[in-house]
Amino acid sequence: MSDEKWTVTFIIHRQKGPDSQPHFDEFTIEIHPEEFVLDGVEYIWAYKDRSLVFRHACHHTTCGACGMRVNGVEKLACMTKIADVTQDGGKIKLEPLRNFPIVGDLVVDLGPLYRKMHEVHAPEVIPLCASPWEGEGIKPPQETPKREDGEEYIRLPDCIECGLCVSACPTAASDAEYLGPAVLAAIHIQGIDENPDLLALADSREGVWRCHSAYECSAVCPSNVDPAWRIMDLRKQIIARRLKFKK
Amino acid sequence: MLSREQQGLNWLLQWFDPRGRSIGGLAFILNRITALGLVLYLYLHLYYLRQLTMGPQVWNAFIDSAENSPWIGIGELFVIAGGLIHGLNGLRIALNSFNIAVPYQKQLFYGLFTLALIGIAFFAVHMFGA
Amino acid sequence: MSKPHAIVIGAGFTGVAIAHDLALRGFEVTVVERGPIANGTSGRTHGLLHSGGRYAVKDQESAIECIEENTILRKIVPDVIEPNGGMFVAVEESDLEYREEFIAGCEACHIPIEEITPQEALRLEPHLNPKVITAFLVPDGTFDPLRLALAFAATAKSNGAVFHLFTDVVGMVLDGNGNVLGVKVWDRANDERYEIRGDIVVNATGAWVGQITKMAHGHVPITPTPGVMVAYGHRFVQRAINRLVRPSDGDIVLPQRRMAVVGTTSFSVDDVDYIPIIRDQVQMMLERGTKLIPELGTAKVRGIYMATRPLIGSSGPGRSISRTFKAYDHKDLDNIDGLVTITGGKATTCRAMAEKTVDIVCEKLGISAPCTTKEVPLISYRRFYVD
Amino acid sequence: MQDATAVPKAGENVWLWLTKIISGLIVFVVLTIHLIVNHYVAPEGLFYYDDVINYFKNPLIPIMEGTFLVFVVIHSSLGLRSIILDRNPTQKVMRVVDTVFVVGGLAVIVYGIWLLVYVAGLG
Repeated sequence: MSDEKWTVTFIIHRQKGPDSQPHFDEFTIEIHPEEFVLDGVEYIWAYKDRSLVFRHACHHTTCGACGMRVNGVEKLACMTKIADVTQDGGKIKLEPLRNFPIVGDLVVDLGPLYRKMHEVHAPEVIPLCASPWEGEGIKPPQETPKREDGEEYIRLPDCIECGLCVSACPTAASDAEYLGPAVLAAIHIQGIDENPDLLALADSREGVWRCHSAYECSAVCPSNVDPAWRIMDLRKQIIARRLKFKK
Repeated sequence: MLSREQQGLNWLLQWFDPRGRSIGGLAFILNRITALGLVLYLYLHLYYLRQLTMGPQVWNAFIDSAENSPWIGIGELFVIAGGLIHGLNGLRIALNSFNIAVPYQKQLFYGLFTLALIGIAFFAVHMFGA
Repeated sequence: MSKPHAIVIGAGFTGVAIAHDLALRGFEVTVVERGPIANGTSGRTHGLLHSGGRYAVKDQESAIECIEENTILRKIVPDVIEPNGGMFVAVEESDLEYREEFIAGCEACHIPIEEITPQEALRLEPHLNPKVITAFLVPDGTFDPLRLALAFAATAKSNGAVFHLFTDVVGMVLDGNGNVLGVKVWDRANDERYEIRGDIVVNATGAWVGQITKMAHGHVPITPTPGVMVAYGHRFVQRAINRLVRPSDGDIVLPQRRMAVVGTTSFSVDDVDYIPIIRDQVQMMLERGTKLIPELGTAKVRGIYMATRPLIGSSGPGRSISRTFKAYDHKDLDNIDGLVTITGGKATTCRAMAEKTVDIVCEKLGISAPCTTKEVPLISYRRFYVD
Repeated sequence: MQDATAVPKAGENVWLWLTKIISGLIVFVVLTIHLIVNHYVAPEGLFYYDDVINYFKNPLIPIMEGTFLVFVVIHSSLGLRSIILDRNPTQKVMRVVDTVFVVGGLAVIVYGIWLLVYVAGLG
């Protein structure tokens, strides 16, 4: 690994408070191409502009706090390498997520997403067997050896509630009440057979039929949730139930 | 949530702005544009067909004026292109809605879109060729 | 009588746990945090819910705190924890030298352990280094750092605590005698400056406590000690895998969601706001990590990050300083009234740190209210946003 | 993004969706047949009055065009409706939209069929 640093210009969306006029500020810094966008943002905050606000916590994709738009595409800044989004002497444009209320600069209020996840009682932890974890995307669960005491392993689910899918979704762009990819995925994971309340919600005005198959949610999901696949599977399940193919 | 006023026409931009979109997003943009175009055409078409009831002179004069305008031919090709793109992509969405081939939605789009392009080329040659 | 008003600086684990404890004991609570919840050391913790096994030999005070708090956290906040246990494994003959000490230490600290055969260890964790010589099961766990903090914050908020996020403390409001009356803050999200006054200010800023105490012309001995962690994009193991050695670099591999996280190192820095990633240390993590899980060598890196432990004391190499915590009343330390500082400790012990701190606050203000945080279950972390 | 309403809202459901998909498929199939038939019946194109009248002499043609008309109106109305839904109108506005689509759609179908019958009758 070379220690050569790159000169990169960050073009960052600035806005103080939800009602003020946004503008962009440019910061040119020296940064290692193997570092992550979030490291650059933190560097800028530490040495260039203390007034910058941005969300972050775990820096390794388990918390979902650092979602933002990098060159127009939704990314977790903590896992996006500088080398993957620009070149030496290049630029990186950073904007807050779309379809959420702005708090300031790169910070949005993810509250609406968390509240909807709460309303569909999305599980905070799940049995390992309920969540396949092999490979990219949805694949059958790999056999995991039983625990020493025969109990189930418990794990945190794939969805980290980062809001990238909601930001990328064209339906969420103009309908704030649409449940959105993450929430529909949370309904799918729980099963509509076991949860008639979720079946009613998924088959409602804010449910699965409002998806326009842009598949942007799955394209930007950093955590293998594949919400688009889950929405389509929900459709299949709902059609089967309503047509009584399956009780 | 942003109020309607703060949002402005942002939603329109988000529906149709192709920057940063993946294949599925581009397919959505195409689908929505062709849908709106086809609806416009459908109702204009129905409206102009009314002239068939006004006898041969009126209708033939209408056709003659249309034939003389190069825009009509191009417009017709647009309708055919829109119909092909919307129809073939519609097949993809319909299949996907029964959870068929969702992991292959990109390949499906490439395939069907190629088919649409071939169709458009065929009609273009048919209409303007020779 | 109106409620006493406590201002908590910092919304890391310690800050939110203190806010929760204060709210339960009847305080009016205002939390001031310069970033979002858990953006500093707390967010960037390894995520190991310690059984205490790691400290059972050299740092038994910490080990006992860990096993006690581990048990409590599993009970009060189960929905942010992967409670699948941990394993200490010996992979080289030399590791066995530590075996006796480890057994004795765990026994002394009341950490339940069970020695299993290499075959059983490999059955439970097929990705483990097949050279495993012996293994012990311990009650470790993994937690989600942001959600653990959010759960405390949500519960505090539901009991009336108010959070000012993206708000820097830029100075202290002092009386003529240098005692602390409140804080001067700068809300960076809205670019507004104002003062908050309270009956007591609690400085829970971890590795940054020195900067805050300086504003009040006080001081606290602290050694910021960063370490690196590397997250790989594959869940190789189901439980925390520790090397059966004295705490060293790169000797823990944790499962978390779909990842395996390897950590950590220990060195000293002066500026803790931005710590560049040190490439050699990342390489070392990989080398040490593959001793435990050989397949890490071919796994894809998902994230690399540095976290700064706030170790107590002002000298000595990081590994030799105790992981325990200390709460200071600046009246005793610097003859400054109205300010209490808490630092040191570990994520696992954040509730106990809060209990100790709030005990001091109550004593200072002459309030008698027992701590109930051991029993009160936390509400869902999502409810931080619900109300 | 706004908060979900705890009560599921009416306005979109599996039946509307299936209708949209099935009408779309019918339009697709009829249009394909239409193109093939046209190719054989009127290889030079179907423009002038007499060609059109002749074309409609075959009773299957008005039936085919009528089917196309009915389903294309249904499909396009449901399609437009879902675009309008994306703007998240109030339930009240949506009731007006639905009424306009039902009444307007029926009117268009009646007009279209009248036109078909009229043109077919000319032959």
